[in-house]
Parts: sequence; C-alpha cells; structure tokens
Amino acid sequence: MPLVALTAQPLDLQALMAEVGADRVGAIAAFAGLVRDHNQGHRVRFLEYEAYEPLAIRALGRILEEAGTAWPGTRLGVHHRTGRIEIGETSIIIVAASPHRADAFAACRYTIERVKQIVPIWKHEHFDGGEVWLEGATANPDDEDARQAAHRIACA
Amino acid sequence: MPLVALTAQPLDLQALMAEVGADRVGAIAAFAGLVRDHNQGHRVRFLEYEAYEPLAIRALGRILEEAGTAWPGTRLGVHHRTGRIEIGETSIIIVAASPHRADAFAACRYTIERVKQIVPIWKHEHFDGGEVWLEGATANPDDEDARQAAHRIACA
Amino acid sequence: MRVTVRLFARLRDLTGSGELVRDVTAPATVQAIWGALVAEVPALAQYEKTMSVAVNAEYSTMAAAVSDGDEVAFLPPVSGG
Amino acid sequence: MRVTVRLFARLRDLTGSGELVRDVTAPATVQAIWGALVAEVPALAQYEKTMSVAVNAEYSTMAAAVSDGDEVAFLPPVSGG
Repeated sequence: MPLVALTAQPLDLQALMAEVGADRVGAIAAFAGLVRDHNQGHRVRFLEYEAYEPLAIRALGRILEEAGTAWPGTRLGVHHRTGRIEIGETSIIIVAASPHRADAFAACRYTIERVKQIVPIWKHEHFDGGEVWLEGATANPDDEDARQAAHRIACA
Repeated sequence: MPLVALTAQPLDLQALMAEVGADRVGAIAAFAGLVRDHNQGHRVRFLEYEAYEPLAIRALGRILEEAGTAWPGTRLGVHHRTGRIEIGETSIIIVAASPHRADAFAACRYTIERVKQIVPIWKHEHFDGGEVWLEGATANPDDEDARQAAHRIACA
Repeated sequence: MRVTVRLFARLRDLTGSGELVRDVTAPATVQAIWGALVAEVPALAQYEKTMSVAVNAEYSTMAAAVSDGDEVAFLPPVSGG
Repeated sequence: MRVTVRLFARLRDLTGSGELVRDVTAPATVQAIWGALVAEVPALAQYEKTMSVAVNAEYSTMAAAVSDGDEVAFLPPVSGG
C-alpha cells in the first residue's frame, strides 16, 4: 500500500495505519474527513472530488517531506478520495506515526492544513436545488507564510 | 460498544470510530498508543497494565465530560487495554469526532494528556533482565494546574 | 470496624498483597489506616508524598473519615496511556 | 508550436472542456496562453488573481516559458481535504 494515494475506492484507515505504523513506533495520530449532510445552510446530497492527479500526488509527497523534515523520525501516510462520495463517507485519511505523541499529532495536523493549502483537488458540492464548486486557497507551495501558518497551527 | 472501556481484549479502532462518528460529524481525530520494543535503553519483552477498574472507568468518564465542556459538539471515546500486551500491540485508543477539525484534534490530544495524569492505570515493564513499575503523575483530578496544562497542550 | 485496603502496582508488590482486610478503631481516617499499614510494611513510607488515595473507588484525601465496610485504596503515581 | 491546456473545476465548467489543444506562436509564456484563452472565454478572467498554474504537472508561474508539447494547467483555488 503506497503512503500517498488518490483513489476512487473507499479509504481504509486500518490498512494505512498498519502500513505507516509497521515499525512499531509508540504513537499514532490519525485524521479522517467525513462528508457532512449539510454545509452553509443547505442540505448536501453528495460530493464529487476532482484532482489534477500527477500534480496532486507530487504535492502530497512534498507535504510528507516537509513534515518529515519538521518532525524527524515521524512516518506519514495520506490517501484522498476522488470522484463521487456519499454522505458519511470518508474523503481523506492521514496517519502519522512517531516515537513521540507530540510529533505524531503535530505532523498529522500539519498535513491536513497543507492539503487544504496546496493540493490540486476540488470539491464539487451537490445540494438540494443546485451544485457549487468550493474554492479555498490559492495553491502556492512556495508561499512560506502559508507553510508557517500550517506549522504554527500544528505545533503551537 | 461503550465509549469508555477497559478490556483485556485487543482494541478495535475501526469499531470505536464507527461508534463515535456514527452521526457523521465532519472530522475525526484518533490516537493509538503502541507498545515499543525498547524504553530507556533496554529491550522490552512485553508490558502488563494493571488498573483500579471502577475508579479508572470513572476517571475516563470524567475526562470525556471535561472535553465535552471544553469543546462542545465534540464526541469522544477511549478504550484502554489491561493485562499482558505484546510488543507492537495497542495499549490505548482515543477517537474524537467533531464538526470542526480543530476541536477534534484538541479533544483527542487533551484526552491522552489527561489519561496520563489522572487515570489509575499502571504500566509494568518486563525487559531483558528484569521488570519495573513505571510511575508518572500523582493522580489528582482536582489539580487545576494539571488540567490547564493538558488544555494548553491540546489547543495552544 | 473493618475496612478493605486495596494496593496497586509497586505498593502491591511491596506489601505482597493487593487486598487486605483490617480492623481499625472508629473514628478513623485514611491517614490512620495508612499509618498502620506503614508500621507493617515500612518500605511503603516512600510513597506518602506521591501517592493518591481513594475511598470506595472515588478519589479522596488522607484526612477523609472512613466508615465500617469501606474500601480504601492507595495508588502510586499513574502510568497509563 | 502546440500545447495542451488543462482546466479544472469551475474553469473547466466555464470553458466547457477540461482539455484543449492550442497552436501558439513561439516563444510563448503561460501568460500568453492564458490571454488567448480569456479571449475565447471572457468569464475566465475573474480567476486571474486567484488561480495557480502548472506546466507539465509542476507548479509554475505566468511568466514561465512554454515549449512545444507542454501541458499547461490552470487551477482555481483548491478545496481538497
């Protein structure tokens, strides 16, 4: 199982934890994002995620390198769903394993913040009565202010 | 499946996540503690966890109430192993589910910090050539400084 | 009156038992029960500053009164997680 | 020379296609390709300040030179996670 993946299949947190934590590291922090049935006052029917796949894989790999530099000895995995996702399903899973729980938590949190900053994936929300493309951050992996903001959130 | 448990059986993170996240809340943060094969320079053979069970269950329940007050709308579960645990096995799992990922991470982190402060569970380490009872914090649930320290670590 | 004394982890190892039954003169406090125990097992004394106590599986204090039938527990510093 | 233009999310919807092939005069920059695209689909112009660009699936800049056969992508603000 690769540490970084985009997939149209359901995500398997247990399997990713086994992969990342295979060397018995002490602490594992994990994150899962679930599709909610409501957003900004309307009732969501389902989501579709679109990705620029080769660049998204590179951006995810870059984030794992950044986290590995910031928290040495920490091992990470991140899988993101693509395509249609139903309410209650999981859109992203992140696993961080480290000898130290502080590092595991920080690296896990850093990864989700950075995913939202620089990974070319877009959420298409289909709600009762319409649909909308959600637009968050202008992706710029070299924006050092954004990277530092993610780092502050992760380990302040 | 109860949200709070002590058990001599292997812990099941997937099942606890399903239980805690059943109402499809947006973000799930999870923590797992794994038994390491070394500690303080010696080679660990296995661990045994002893608990004062009725008080440990109450203390875990208290922690979940504290976290629920600090991060309203967040739902938590925590299971701790007892008895003999082999290297690589999981001694504790914590799951926090919330509409907001910041709350999920904070509540999850708070819970592990508080477990280490006030839950009457003891780790008996069996290593090559001997054994030792590990002793961490003097348990005092009413020590407000300790509680605030856990809160600062969780959401700073 | 009669109380049950529970001891955990290294306190249990030092005492050689995790559960003792002791007759004490009423009125008695947790402190009095601890004092009698240390008289039996002097090595326990090292834990007086760092341990916690519980009465009937609720955290309590050394000054708390103990009643007939109570379970009094002495808890070394915890190390769960 | 010939380049492939990739468009995602709402840029794709506005354009009606996620992949276009365009002949451009060399030398050309990402900016020149974008300018020609906006001339075709004026509604795209609103994204000029917020989008990111990539050349051959690497993040790049509007000033970057483009070569024959390159894949140039225009990316609205991302919303993964």
